[in-house]
Amino acid sequence: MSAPSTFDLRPLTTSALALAAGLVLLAAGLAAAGHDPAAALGAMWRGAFGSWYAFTSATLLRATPLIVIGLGFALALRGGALNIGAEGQFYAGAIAATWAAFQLGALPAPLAIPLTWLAALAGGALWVLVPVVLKRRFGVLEVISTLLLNFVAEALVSLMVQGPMQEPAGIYPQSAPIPAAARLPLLPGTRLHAGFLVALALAAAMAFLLARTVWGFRLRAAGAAPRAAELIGRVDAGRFAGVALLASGAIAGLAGALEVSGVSYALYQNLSPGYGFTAIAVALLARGHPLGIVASGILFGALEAGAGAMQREAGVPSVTVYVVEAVVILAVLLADARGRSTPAVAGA
Amino acid sequence: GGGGQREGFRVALVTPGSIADAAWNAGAYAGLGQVRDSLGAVVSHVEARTPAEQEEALRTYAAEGYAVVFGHGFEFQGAAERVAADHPNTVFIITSGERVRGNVAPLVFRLHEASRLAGLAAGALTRTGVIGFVGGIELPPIREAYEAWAAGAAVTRPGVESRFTYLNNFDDAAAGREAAHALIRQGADVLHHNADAAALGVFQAVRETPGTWIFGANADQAALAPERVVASAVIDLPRAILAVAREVKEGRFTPRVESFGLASGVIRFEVNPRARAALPDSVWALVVRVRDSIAAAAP
Amino acid sequence: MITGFLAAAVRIASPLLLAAVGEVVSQRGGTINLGLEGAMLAGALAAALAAGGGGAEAGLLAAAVAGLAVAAIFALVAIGAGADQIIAGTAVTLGAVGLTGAVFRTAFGSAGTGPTLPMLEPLAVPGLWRMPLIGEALFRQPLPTYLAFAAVPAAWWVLFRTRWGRALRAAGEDAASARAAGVPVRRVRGVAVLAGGLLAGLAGGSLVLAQVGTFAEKMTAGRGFVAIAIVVLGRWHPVGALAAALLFGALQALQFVFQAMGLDVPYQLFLMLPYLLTLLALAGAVGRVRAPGELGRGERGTGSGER
Amino acid sequence: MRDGQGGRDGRDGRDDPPSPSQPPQPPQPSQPSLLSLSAISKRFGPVTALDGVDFAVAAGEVHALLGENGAGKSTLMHVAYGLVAPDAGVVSVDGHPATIRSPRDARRLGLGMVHQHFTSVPAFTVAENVALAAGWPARPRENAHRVGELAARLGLALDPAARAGLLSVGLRQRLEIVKALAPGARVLLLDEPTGVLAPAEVEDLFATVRGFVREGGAAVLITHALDEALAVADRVTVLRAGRVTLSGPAAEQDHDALARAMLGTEPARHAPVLPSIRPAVVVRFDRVTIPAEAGRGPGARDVSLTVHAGEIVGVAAVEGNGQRELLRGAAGVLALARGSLDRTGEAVLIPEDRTTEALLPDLSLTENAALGLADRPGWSERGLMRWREARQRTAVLLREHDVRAPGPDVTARTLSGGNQQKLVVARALAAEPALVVAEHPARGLDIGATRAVHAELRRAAAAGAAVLFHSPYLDEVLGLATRVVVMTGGRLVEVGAGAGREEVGRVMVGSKVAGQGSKDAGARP
Ligand SMILES: Nc1ncnc2c1ncn2[C@@H]1O[C@H](COP(=O)(O)OP(=O)(O)OP(=O)(O)O)[C@@H](O)[C@H]1O
Ligand SMILES: Nc1ncnc2c1ncn2[C@@H]1O[C@H](COP(=O)(O)OP(=O)(O)OP(=O)(O)O)[C@@H](O)[C@H]1O
Ligand SMILES: [Mg+2]
Ligand SMILES: [Mg+2]
Repeated sequence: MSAPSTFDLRPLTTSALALAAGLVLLAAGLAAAGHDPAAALGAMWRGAFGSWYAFTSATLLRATPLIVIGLGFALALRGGALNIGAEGQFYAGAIAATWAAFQLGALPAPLAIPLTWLAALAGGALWVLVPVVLKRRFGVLEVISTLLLNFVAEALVSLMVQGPMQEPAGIYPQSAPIPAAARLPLLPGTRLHAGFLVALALAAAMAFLLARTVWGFRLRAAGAAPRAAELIGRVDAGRFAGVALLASGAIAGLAGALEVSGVSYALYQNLSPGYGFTAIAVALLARGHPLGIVASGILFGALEAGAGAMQREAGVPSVTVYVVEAVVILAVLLADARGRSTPAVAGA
Repeated sequence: GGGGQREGFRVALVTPGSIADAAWNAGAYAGLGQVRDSLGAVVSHVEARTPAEQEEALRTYAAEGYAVVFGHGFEFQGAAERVAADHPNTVFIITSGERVRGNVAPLVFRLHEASRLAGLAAGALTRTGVIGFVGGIELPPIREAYEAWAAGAAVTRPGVESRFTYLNNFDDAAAGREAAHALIRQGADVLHHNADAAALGVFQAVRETPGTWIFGANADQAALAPERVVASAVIDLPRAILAVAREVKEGRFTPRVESFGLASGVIRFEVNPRARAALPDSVWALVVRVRDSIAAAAP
Repeated sequence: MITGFLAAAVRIASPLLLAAVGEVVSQRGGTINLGLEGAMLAGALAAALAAGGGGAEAGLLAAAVAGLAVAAIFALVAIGAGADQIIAGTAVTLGAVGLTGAVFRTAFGSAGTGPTLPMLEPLAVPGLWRMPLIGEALFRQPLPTYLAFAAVPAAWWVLFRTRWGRALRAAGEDAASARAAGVPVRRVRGVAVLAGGLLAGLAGGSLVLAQVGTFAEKMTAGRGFVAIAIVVLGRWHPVGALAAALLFGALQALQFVFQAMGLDVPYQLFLMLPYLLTLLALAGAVGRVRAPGELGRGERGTGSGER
Repeated sequence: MRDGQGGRDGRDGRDDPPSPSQPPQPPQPSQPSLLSLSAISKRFGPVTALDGVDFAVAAGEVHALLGENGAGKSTLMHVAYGLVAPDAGVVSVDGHPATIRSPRDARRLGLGMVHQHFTSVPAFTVAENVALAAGWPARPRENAHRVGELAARLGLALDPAARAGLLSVGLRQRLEIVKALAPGARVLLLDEPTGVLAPAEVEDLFATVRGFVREGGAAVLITHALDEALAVADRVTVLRAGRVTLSGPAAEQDHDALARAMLGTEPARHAPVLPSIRPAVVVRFDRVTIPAEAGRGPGARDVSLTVHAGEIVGVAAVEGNGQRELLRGAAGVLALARGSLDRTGEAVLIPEDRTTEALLPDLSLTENAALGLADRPGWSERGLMRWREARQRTAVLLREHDVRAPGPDVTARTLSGGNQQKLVVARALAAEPALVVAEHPARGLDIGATRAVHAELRRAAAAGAAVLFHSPYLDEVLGLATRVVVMTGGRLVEVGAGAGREEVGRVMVGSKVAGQGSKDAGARP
């Protein structure tokens, strides 16, 4: 592609170094805590990449929601909005998709599935509509409003699985299994569902949108320098930020639909282990580049899949992987900062 | 399916949360340790919080040839059924599970039988006629425990008002404390809970409010407030897990709904000797009578 | 009834207030720290670890140090290297969740901390605590609550009546101008963030030592994020933060009262209530109030790194 | 030498080392120097900003420091004021070597500085800003009192309680001066203080400075206005590419000698403009009122104006008199409250602040060009960008408009100010608009860059565009415009065709007093 989307290899090397730093630190921590680092890291590798099954069903499966949500976060970011509420939008989308699946279960799959996606997109967008309006009308920072709505979404999903959407017997806090027509096809022999393809397609579409379309260019301009975009590009930067925020909410909602229709087949209260937050890191690591997000999403998917294996095989608590993720993010931030030229002094 | 049987008897546990919760997950993990020690099994544990992780964990263990895989919570039922079809040689035990499906079998804990006894005592104990319950998340066993507790109290104190509060998590102990205080301000003077780590705050509220009593849950929690814990509704998870694992090892296991109540000894009503004097012997006699009749009626 | 309700509101508010006052100071310098949740969590665990051996006061001290340490990592990346604050903060919180989980399990195994931790008992202010209505809420509280309330005038005084505070606010409003006036922008920002981390650590420690007497993984349950919302609702002013924290504490206490009243309404609606009303209050209150000019801009908004 | 900055080196041979005919002269002040800098060198990466510069100022003296953009003037002052650490050289105060590591050290030694850009914190009050700069304790009431007294003593009326951000530009500059003098400065460093002032305000400022040096102070004045320097200074020093090319008593210099020292060549005189009078009306304002943002002056009130194709209409005005609203209204980016505005054809705006209002600093030059041209054929087609072609077109644009950049792929941030502005102008004109609206198009540019931008605007007018522009420099307005109008207190006043500097200046300032009520809210009556 041309100038605006040239793919620089330098970020790749810094990311790799950051990952190495995280793993070295992990090994040191494990050794200090009396574990065998080699065994633990070996287990991690096997859990993530050790077999076709592990790669697809553990790594790529986990990567799917991270990639999708990360793409949405990046879209908002490049349009000038900071969406910290993907967790809530994910649940809103999951609720909407589950609801739609029951309404549409009678339809054939090629119809039912896209319609559940539509419902989820709408659900996610609706959930972020409040922050958009609060920002445009009252100037409330979306960082705060999207964050607060995460707490509300947690309560809402609990309400849904105990109330209107609870399984018919009314015993378990979960919905009934969604109809077969609304379930995503699986890659044979694995648990990887077609949602991964959706994530890839979305990444390609977003790369195209941002790099090649006039609209995408205006969005980036509005995000990069809102005043200039307004005065020179004659775009309403606030509106673009709002649209980008809405789109990112919708995309997080879609991730919720993919999780319900590809993995859990029912609505649960604990559908997400914090995808909304991890996805921020995924998007950052790729510096907002859609194709990079696919790569970093897979990396984080692998880390978390590996963490499971590490616990199974070496008894290392899987939460430890969060430390690795944090170190990777912080190392990338530090490396970026070093490479950045400082802006000119006041008065120069 | 995979399931090529490897050397040794292998048992795995998948918990939906951290094993450092001092309750539900911790108990299961302790059980796994006993399986290792008593049966000489090779054991493994993993924590799987989401449906995506849960199914993966079950499937991976099955593929590696584990003989028994415990899915520790009702939420594993669906995933286990999907996995079990491909792995007929592995036994999947779902604690708090729903039904038998091939090699998937539930372990049901009738903790509510003990909670009913707690209710009986609470009804006799309350001066205000109001009792309170703090739940973590409204899961079926938790709701059943609450309902049995309320029903028990209504026997000894007709017209008792029972109140409940849910926290929507099992971690926020400070919220547990505030929930308890709110119940106490509403007049509740006897409390019960099922909120794992968050319940530690409930005990704190009781410790700092004179004239209140509490009944523990899951483990014998008398130590948390030695003067105020009347009794605890206890699940002996290790015992149950060990029993099932032994059956499988010895080839005696047949898939069935294995339900543990007071009769089994897995569910117990542990009275705190230091607080026993709080209630007249007549009440204790009633509690013992009901306990025995529940145990006798058990299948 | 009312007395108890007010006391509950104050109890719930005080850790939030501690963290929020620290964050007011940090944000007045132009830095938004989403690592606050991580600093609280680290403070809570450190309190539990240290109090077992050294008593409650040692626990409180350890909590402050742990909060400081977590904030130092954030400051190193977000101020030292000028990286994006939101992302650095998210990462720091993520890391703290992982680290506290791992350390807690290593230190206490699956048994939890148990009931053995010494606690900070309520200290009654002689005479005053018997005041009707508010006596119990304001004058019979454990040490951290008094610390939280004392932090409000202290932060006000530092921000508005000291040279350092003025330099900090200048750095937060317009870094280039501050630098021209001789303000070492990064340094004052760094100190402000460290102070915020210290208070957040104390807030976490107070959950353990003054509220429940134990540690549980993720026991801060999002309080660090709520504290940030309180800063905004309190219009970046210590007194505003006090009002906002009390409001949130009252809403949360009310939520528990509603549940305890046994109303026939799904309890989840009550759980949402504090957050929804906070959003509403933000819409009503923030409108015309401006955030500090450099908030969240980091190096993008400042002049060169000449020193 | 600024090597490696593509194309810069060869510009008119101006970066040649100083010619031997003008040897740098060591400063020879008549009295001992209050402040002296010797053999100061400073590099920023590849850029040598200062290369062995000697400079001194004595008590009782105003020393003008001249030089084109980027010559190193500000850097030299920043070294003296502790904002920049020199690579080599010594700073002495009162004849003793001094260690100045921060503005605090500088203040302690009696230095005060008015920076090239405002350095007041907008959210702070006047008193708070002064106290911050002077390092006074944070006692609001006491400080307000002190600032009131100080301002009165300096004859600079300022309300200590007013918020700096709401002050008019003139008052903000006044605040800067009070800040510089507040700690009891003996040496005043003034970095382009007159750029934003009206002629009368410049007079006031110079009176203050003269009074200051009469009482034993010393002042350094940086300016681009050579005549100003000759009028007020006792000594002048010229920097070029980080070296001193001329230094000596002001009385011995003239305009041309200074310009030669600055640029290395004789500045070309502007070719007289022959406006191609075509009757086609491009914009017509009919009793237009456009409100200003809160606290930002009166806005445009009841303005009527017609601009024709081929015309260059210059708007003379002191900051904050409604010219911004007039121009942005014409460009269609501000809405009218009353009246009607007819425009035939497209308008483009060249905004005042190029870094935040005109450019995408972190994006490529191609993308920056596309920002204004995206929906034109050749740049995009059916909603899709044609980046390859856009890149080629940008390269052509850079070449044709003499924008010196390594290529269309570098980010706009890496360009120098002058080249950024040339890019902004090039992009605006590439749109072939019917109307070009330019706010202070030569802001911060040196003579060479200013000339290039003016030539572009003239060319656009000659090609049939209407040009409407504003500059706070009266000379720029008079030199570029084919017709001059004045905005004052929000109202538009036409001045006669032959009106000179004096007359226009009088209209600007005379009416400013009349319209002061609402605008100068910060001033004490
Ligand atoms: N902090 C900095 N980092 C990099 N380069 C700098 C910095 N400060 C100044 N420079 C460079 O040093 C040179 C001298 O700049 P300086 O600001 O001193 O020029 P000046 O004479 O004040 O110009 P102007 O008339 O435009 O204000 C320029 O090339 C400028 O880009
Ligand atoms: N922060 C910076 N990072 C990188 N390069 C810089 C920076 N600041 C200035 N430069 C470089 O220094 C050189 C001089 O910049 P400056 O803006 O001072 O130009 P100038 O001499 O004023 O030129 P002009 O007359 O065109 O304004 C430019 O080539 C620019 O690329
Ligand atoms: Mg310049
Ligand atoms: Mg300068």
